Amino acid sequence: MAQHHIVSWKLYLGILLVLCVLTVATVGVAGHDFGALNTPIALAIAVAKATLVVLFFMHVKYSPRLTTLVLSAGFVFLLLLIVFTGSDYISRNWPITPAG
Amino acid sequence: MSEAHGGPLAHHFHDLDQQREAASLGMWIFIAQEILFFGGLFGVYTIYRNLYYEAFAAGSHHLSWKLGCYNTLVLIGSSFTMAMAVYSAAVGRKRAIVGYILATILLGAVFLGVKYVEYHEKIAPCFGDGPHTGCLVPGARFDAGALQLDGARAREAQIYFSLYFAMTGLHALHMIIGVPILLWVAKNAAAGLYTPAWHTPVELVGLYWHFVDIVWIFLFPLLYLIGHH
Amino acid sequence: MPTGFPLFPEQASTLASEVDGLYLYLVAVTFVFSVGIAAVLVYFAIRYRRRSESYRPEEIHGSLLLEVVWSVIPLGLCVVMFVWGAQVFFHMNRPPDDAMTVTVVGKRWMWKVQHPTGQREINELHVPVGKPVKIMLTSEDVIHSFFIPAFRMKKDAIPGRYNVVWFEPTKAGTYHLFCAEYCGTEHSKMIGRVVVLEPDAYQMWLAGGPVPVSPAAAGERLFTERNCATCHRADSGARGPVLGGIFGKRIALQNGETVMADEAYIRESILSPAARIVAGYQPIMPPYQGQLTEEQLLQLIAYIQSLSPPPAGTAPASPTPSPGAAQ
Amino acid sequence: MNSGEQDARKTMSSQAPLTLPKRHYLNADYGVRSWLLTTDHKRIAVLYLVSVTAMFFLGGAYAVIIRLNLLEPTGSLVTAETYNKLFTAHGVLMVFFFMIPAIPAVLGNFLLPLMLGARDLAFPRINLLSWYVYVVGAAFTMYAVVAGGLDTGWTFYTPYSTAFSNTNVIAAGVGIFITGFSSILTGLNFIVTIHTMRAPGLTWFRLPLFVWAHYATSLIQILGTPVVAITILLVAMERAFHFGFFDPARGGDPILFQHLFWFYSHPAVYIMILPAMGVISELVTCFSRKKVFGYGFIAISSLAIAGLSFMVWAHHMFVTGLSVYAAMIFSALSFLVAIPSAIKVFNWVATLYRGSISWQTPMLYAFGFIGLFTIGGLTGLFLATLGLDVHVTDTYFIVAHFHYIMVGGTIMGYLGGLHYWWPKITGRLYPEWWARVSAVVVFIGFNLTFFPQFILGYLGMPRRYHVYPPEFQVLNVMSSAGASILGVGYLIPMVYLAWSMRYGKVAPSNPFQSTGLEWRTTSPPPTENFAETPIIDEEVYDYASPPKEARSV
Repeated sequence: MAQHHIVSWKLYLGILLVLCVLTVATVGVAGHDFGALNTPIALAIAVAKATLVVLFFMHVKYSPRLTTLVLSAGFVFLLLLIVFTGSDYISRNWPITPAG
Repeated sequence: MSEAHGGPLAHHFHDLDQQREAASLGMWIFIAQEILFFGGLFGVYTIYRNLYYEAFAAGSHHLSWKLGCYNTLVLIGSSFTMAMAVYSAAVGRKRAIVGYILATILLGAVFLGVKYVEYHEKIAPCFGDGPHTGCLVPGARFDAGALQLDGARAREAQIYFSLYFAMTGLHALHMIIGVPILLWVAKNAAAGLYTPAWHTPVELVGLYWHFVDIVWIFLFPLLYLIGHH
Repeated sequence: MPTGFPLFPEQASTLASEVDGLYLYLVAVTFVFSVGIAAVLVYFAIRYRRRSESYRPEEIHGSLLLEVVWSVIPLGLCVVMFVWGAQVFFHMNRPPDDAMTVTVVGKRWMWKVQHPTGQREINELHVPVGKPVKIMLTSEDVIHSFFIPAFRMKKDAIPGRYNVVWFEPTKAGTYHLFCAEYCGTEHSKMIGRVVVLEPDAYQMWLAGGPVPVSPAAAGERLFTERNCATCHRADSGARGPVLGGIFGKRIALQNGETVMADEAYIRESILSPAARIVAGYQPIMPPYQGQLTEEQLLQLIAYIQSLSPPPAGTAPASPTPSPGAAQ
Repeated sequence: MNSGEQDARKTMSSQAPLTLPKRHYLNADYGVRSWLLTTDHKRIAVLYLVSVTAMFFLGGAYAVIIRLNLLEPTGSLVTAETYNKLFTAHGVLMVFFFMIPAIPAVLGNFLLPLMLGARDLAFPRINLLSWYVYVVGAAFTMYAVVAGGLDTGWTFYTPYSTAFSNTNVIAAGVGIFITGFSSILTGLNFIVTIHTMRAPGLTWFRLPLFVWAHYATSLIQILGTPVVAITILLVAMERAFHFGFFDPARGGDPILFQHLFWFYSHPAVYIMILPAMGVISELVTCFSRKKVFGYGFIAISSLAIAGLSFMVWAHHMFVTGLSVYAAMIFSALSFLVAIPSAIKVFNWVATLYRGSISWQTPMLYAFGFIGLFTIGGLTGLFLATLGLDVHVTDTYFIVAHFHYIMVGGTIMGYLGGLHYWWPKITGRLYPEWWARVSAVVVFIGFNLTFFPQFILGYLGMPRRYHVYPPEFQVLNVMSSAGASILGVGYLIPMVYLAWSMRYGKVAPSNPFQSTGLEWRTTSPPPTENFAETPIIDEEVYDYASPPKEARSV
């Protein structure tokens, strides 16, 4: 891991600044109403921040592919949980056509 | 956490590379497990937020986004100091490791202190004979009036606060667990156990700490910033 | 109810034969595969039994063709199961429009039944042959499951929700009614019987006993008692929307969305009126959470369902009983 | 082909009297401390063996009372309250404390490092920790059972569990929560070990299928268990602090609990069956003396099962009022997961073709497994079929189906594996005659117990019934009679295996002439497993070549 690739502390400092800016940005956009886009925007910023932390602070950018795979597995299965559960809630009240 | 040995090679590994690779993979798998552990809560949150959007927005408006934002910055800062601790280990600046880890702990303590203030103002009114004005702990003493909600909305807001306490509580618990581990690593660092060739425990506790940071990065907008302010 | 030693349940509804057809198909598949596999296994085990310790059989790595064949054939059989099963399932979940609605409330440990004509029963359900019956199902406490094996029909009764299921009895007789979802100590005694009567016997059964009050009539009485009409009335100054003719229609809401005025929405609008306000009205109705029983709610719904549309010119909208009705 | 011309002397009897190796893991150290503080994966496996066996017989004892009670329609042996606590305890103990750890934590723990040519698992101390976590979880659960019991069923359905039951839900929940982490730690250890500790030359497609199966199992343990852990935690919070999550009276949705619960608990079925499939793959190939047919397909099908198992859970919920559209998706995916299971069965049968098939005890269990798992799997299709599931769900059909999978599948696999590796674990042979008798008794007893339950279920007898209509009695009596035979079938191996530890014949290092690295060391193996790290230069299941003997330590 980091043994093979030491990231400069300047990069860390840069990431820190970007993260702070994005935090302020997420509060900023919360002050405006984008309608249906409010949540996607907030989540997009959060995902961007998390990605920066994962790639640089956690060195995934310089790690073996297996690390990425393990991490993605966690997120993919979380997504399965939410999407499949959500599919029930979204379609619960859809009408049943008189088929069958 | 992983089987982080105090330095020399453990008997069942062939070399330090193998040992490091195993420890790192173990930590990542632990983190994947943590994603699903918190994920159950995020799943519950997603469903109820969509069912009970207005109650969630009302509950969210009652939280202090300023404190939330402040804490986010504090935690990001602690992630930075943690990353610097790993960096110091990698370049062999042994005293800097200790300094950065202590800074990380300090920032973590600030975060927990702010969290304590937030919890206190919601929990304190629930004790005593009442009236329990401002009590936001779900249950019989929950003061839905503080949120200007009634009927089913009041119950839905209790679900919001149930999730608020469960999610932030579990997150805080992870930080509290992290502190003694950080102290242990700091102690070993002070004893000079970590070298550029081998400092896996510093890296692993760093991964853990960054993960806890990431959870908060999602919790902040999801809990504090529902609906526009 | 059968006695002795049955091996196959009675068929007493139109759905029963559909489900049994599906069942026999799966039994046939199961039989062919399990007997076939067992036969081949036993044959190989005897035919190629070890005769010598030193014999080393020739290596066979595998066969792509075989793998494809024994993946595709079961997949084909499964596709048939899926499509057929989904058809039957949709049929089960789509009550005919002319079905009569019977409400059933589960409570530990009994089934409380009310007919559209008002008759009430506990742990018994009388229905006529040849008439589709739609069951509106809910629970007062924990999850129960309404199960009539002879009709091949089962549905959970969930607190706070309405589930719908239907059947059309085909054969007069008495059948088991079970609770199939574990609900506590006396779960196995939460049972009853379904009595299927010939139509004239059913009419006689209806005529017997005290004169009942239909759910809609009971709902009307509740509507008056709770002063709902103070606001929900048909003059232009009314504070609440007119309820006639709204049932089953889509209604515009204040937030710009629309909602189907079904049982669930009416229930929500009574218990928690502010949740989804009809366009053009104020959230002034108090919540009735905890003030009405499940049965009273079902009666109010039946009443609202029974109302005819108001004369033209009055905007139809959704329910919002009066603020003065709070107790 | 297999003409009988060769001389038929058995290898075992042809050798001079054997003695146990001088040093092995069992005599490396003595005393209670040496066991309780061990980090040797083999000793930890033995600790698990003792614990899960205790849990198995305890859970079995509850089943005995349940079956006795059901002899009569009026259920006069125990009260309804007691009956409910009995089936709950039976389910909780068997699922969480026997089935899930049985094969991975006992056989997997013992064998994975051996099969990989490693000295130990990657994290020996975490391995020991997982056993302690298991014991603490078991202690909480046993406390719940002893101090008044638990009556929610192993499924903990809300709102019954959070607002109505007045039994020890929280203690049992905490026990299951804790035990979950034992399972997670085991899975984590296995995956890291398989990735990083393989001996030189041991490429992925040279791994025994037992290892593949455990890899797939570990994936489920890691990705599924945390979800049930947090769910149980929420149930405990709702019950203890009246936080609202799932109780409709608090605005919650009880169906959401079921989604979260089955997100883990359906894949958990595969935690139980996949390792057994791994065992069967080893047995079939070894006792046919022939490389397993379609190695790659069996290996990959394990991963396919693990992945798909996470997308089928709502077939437990077709009558809850689940959206019919969501139900269709879950139904379709449930059929898909049947295909990799079918592939395994067909490949095992094909392996027998032109083999040299021995009818030794482990193979008898493998035969039993294939037959019973086939029936269990096919009856699973009934439950994936939407229109049919409605009638049979929550009846004895379900009970019969999952016992065919778990008892007919997992326990057959477990016992088969235990016999197969018994000489490796203990250094002694089990008595073959008794073992064959017990395998046959288990098979007969099992079918007599559970086959009538399919019929009962289709007739409509709901599960978890303390009393039942009289027309169901004949089938229930048959089932109870079968259960008594099954019980005897389980007690026999308990006795002779215990006996053989002291009096059994000393086993050679490779009694069944298997391939696989675990047979290249002594029986029992030394603490460090191998005198020197093995180097693998041959393909997996190379039964065509003469067997390799252990190098002396």
